Amino acid sequence: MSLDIESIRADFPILSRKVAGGKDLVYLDNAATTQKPQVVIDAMTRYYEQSNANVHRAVHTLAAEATEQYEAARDTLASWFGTTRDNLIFTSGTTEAINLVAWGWARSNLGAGDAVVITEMEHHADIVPWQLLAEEKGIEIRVVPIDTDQDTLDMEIFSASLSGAKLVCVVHTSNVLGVANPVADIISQSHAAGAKVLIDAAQAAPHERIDFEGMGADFVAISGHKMCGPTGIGCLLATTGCIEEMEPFMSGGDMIETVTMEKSTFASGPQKFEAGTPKIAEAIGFAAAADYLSKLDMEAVHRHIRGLATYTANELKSVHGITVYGDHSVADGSGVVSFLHDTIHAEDLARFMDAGGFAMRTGHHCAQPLLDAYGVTSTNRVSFYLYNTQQEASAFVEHLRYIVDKFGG
Amino acid sequence: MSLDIESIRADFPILSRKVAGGKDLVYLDNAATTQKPQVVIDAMTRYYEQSNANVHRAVHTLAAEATEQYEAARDTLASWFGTTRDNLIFTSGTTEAINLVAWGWARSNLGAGDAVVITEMEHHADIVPWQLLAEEKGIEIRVVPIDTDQDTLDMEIFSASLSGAKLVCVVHTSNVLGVANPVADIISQSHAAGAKVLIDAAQAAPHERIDFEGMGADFVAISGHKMCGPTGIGCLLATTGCIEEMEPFMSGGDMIETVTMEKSTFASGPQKFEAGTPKIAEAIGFAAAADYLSKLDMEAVHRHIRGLATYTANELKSVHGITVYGDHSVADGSGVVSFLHDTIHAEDLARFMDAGGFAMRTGHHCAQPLLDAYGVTSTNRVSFYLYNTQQEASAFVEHLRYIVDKFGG
Amino acid sequence: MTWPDALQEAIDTFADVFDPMERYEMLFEWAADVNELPDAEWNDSNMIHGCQSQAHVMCHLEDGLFYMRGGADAQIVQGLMAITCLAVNGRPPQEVVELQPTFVDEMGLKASLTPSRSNGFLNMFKRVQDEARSLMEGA
Amino acid sequence: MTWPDALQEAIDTFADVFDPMERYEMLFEWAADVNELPDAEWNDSNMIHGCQSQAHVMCHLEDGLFYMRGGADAQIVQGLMAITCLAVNGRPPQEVVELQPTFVDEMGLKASLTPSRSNGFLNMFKRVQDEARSLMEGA
Ligand SMILES: Cc1ncc(COP(=O)(O)O)c(C=O)c1O
Ligand SMILES: Cc1ncc(COP(=O)(O)O)c(C=O)c1O
Repeated sequence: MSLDIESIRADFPILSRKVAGGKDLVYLDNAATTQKPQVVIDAMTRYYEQSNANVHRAVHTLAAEATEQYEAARDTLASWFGTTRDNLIFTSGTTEAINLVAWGWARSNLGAGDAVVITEMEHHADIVPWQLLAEEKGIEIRVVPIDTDQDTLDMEIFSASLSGAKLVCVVHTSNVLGVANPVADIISQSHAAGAKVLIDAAQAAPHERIDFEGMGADFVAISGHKMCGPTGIGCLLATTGCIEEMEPFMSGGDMIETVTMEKSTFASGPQKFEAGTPKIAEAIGFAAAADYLSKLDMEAVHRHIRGLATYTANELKSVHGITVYGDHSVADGSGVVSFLHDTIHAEDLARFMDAGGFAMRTGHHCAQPLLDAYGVTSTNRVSFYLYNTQQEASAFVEHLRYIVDKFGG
Repeated sequence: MSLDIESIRADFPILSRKVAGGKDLVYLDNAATTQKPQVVIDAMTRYYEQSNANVHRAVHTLAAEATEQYEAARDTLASWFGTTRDNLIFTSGTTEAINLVAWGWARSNLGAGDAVVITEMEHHADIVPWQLLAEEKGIEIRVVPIDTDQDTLDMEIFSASLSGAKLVCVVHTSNVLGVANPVADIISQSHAAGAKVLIDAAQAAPHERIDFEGMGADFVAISGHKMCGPTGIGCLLATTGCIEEMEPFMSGGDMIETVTMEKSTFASGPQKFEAGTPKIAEAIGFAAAADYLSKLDMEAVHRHIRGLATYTANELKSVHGITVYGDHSVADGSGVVSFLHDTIHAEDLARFMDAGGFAMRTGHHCAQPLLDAYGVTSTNRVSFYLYNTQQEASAFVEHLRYIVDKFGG
Repeated sequence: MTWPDALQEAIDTFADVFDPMERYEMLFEWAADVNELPDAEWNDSNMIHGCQSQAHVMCHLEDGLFYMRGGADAQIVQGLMAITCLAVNGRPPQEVVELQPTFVDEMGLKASLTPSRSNGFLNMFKRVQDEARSLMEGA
Repeated sequence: MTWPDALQEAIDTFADVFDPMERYEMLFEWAADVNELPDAEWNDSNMIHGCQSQAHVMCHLEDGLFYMRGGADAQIVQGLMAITCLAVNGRPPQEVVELQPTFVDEMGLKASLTPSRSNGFLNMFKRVQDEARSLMEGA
């Protein structure tokens, strides 16, 4: 099945926008957040216009409809991610999902001297929570470096760092380099060493189906907004065993069983970690995004995105003064291309590209240690998604050549 | 200025819905969550259709628009709540706001033996976080009881409990009784005793303008969804001094200054507590809700709601077998009326009312200790908002009389 | 799904009634016919958790067939228990385990009014099936 | 707001240009005319924090009037500094403190492209005003 990109584009209202004095918007900042198809926007509007009510606790029609839709969203997403509703905890995104593992699981299951393995390739969301926990609990953090020649994790050091580790936290797919890590190998080695594994799938989930049970990780963190869903929602997938080992993180309504002034007891399962009025419309929108993606051939989507990234990386390499980071010849990975020009400042380049209608990102991409490893403080980054076209990629390269010719002297 | 309720109703699309086989929806579960006016729904749709991008970090047109709208939302809300942008931290709601005070402020500023004063009138969201903190840090919790004859806090015990207290956490307006507590008095007594004050304004903010600086509390917690805003958003208002005393809670992107593998430094101000991709559309929708309310005469709104509640409470008192909780003759307070029939089970009553098109709540309202104080395990609760009419209140009373006549024998 | 005759009859009768209030009244009439579990027999071990109302159920086998009695303080829950009795009593426990709870929806009784974990009816139905399963295994 | 003549002239010229690329090119031409702070004088104390680019500014009073020089590694930031020089140099520090940064928007230069805390231009402008304020108080 091949993709009909034009019909996909028609599903995304924002793509017909003009910017920079009438130019077509070419949105190439998808690793930061993706655009939303009409069906996702409509699902939330419909909820607010027809069924809005607080969930779980009331005996009236709207509350019943809202609860059914909210819990159906959990079912839809759980099945899209290869698991069941009892293993999906709604969070506000990947960041909160990782914090939930740190505060809810690691904090009560790890102690002084226990080691947590992370990598130099992690997003700040998968670094800072561990640093804060390490400070508080005397946990040891071991960092697996990047082999900057291969643009991959140094798997020898990874293996060596596992001895006595209790938790391994690895980004599935880098948001800067686009490389996908050998997740299956990482999980099986970690498990063999007796460590649990947390996979940051923020960049992977938009591109390929996450099969939680097949993958075998203990925790997987995902953001809705990076996969056609709304802002403010994401989830943590966790095994039943791990959920049972977790202590409450946020507390309040909806996560309790009974409350007295002396002592409270807690709900079991995902509910225990979903305090307060839930992100109801957001969960419904997130599920609509999964439904939308489920109608596409995700392997074709992945091939399409990779094709654009590989093309762009190769073209950029031939532009005078441009350095491309990461290896775009490998088959997996995402649609991210990071690069720098040796004389045009990244911020200038981004503004020049914006003036041509091209939205790309500039900065440290919340991955300062990774950039440090490459000896830079920021990169320009384009990232593709399912609605981007070959024509857009070509136009991007062309405008960039023009800029470099003009200002790169 | 009097309110034009019919024109207000026309702003809320859901109010024209039919339920229970064609009956008009009479939505009286507003203390749980309010309905959304079209302008709020549209603000979010417009954001997704025209300006969606991740905020704060990119140099392109959409990112600039998204950031401007998101930060303008902060300005709008800060000014609506009588403070400035540097004192407003976005959270997912009241629950997260209170947890942020517990984990971000109390956890690093209170120690073993320090006392936190709470009340029997609190919502679980303002009880459970303190219990968990107390367990961890050896903090003492002092509980101010309700005087169930007066339906008010026992202010003598309140005053007596202040000695040596470091933090006082009080619900502004009860979600079960509708009573408003003497917040000004509570704050001045607490400050005199050297304690900081957290006010749970989940039920107050929808009804009256919260003037943070005028009120003088140290922390105020608010939910968007209870005041015409979307789900998944709320805020914590906090003084600059308190914000400076707070340690990071959730961590990751957007709240850091620099990250290295050895150590990270943090942003200052609200940003430090807003880790990860923000709830962008939600913030914009929440601000649209404040804009909507700002066009109404909030004092007239409050009078209108109080009028409906007082009428309903009085009528219900005259229905055979009904007990009404709380004192509805006082001028402040919200639009909540809790009651029980002595033979018709609360759940049956709610279903019978639902069959007539009336959405009311049944249960413990996440305030089990309060219900314990009254010796009940659940109540029926109706709660009014600005779009409810006298006609709806009358129809409610009439249908209830019919039910009681039929099944209350 | 095809239902036992007595249940199908109930479904048909209820489905004819358009007004939800009337359906509730009809439910109470049906409920009156079915053997209730009196308060006196309510205890912690036969209590159903996770309901807004107090609800209790006792089950047993007779000649290898399944029978339940139920009691609740909420009348509608009591009525739904009566309907459940129609659905399960006198059937082999294996069939009880395989039954779908959707008959209540077909009757227009909106069991889903208290959805998810506080859904009294679904919690009750699950408990009945659990009992059928363990009676079957015990047999 | 009324602007100093030199600035108003710049605003008018820029506002006439529709294409953003052309505006940037024009910005670089103007920037060439204005005295830059050379790399050699960049240090921690004159660095502006919170920019994506490296940016430095030095300010002083001459006969009671305010003067700044600025340097940045990003050309556009350098250009915006040059425009800011047009806006502030040779004016009483009090006027500098009261100036609104909106002239950049009027020029269609979208200073807001890097909004909030990472907005290099706004951080720079704020720094210039802070310097003007302290020079004024020191005077
Ligand atoms: C008084 C009070 N506090 C706190 C909350 C919790 O608010 P949320 O669920 O929006 O976090 C509520 C609402 O349920 C409430 O009424
Ligand atoms: C690899 C990776 N991890 C974590 C995150 C954080 O996701 P969010 O900001 O949605 O919480 C991101 C996105 O910025 C990411 O790319």
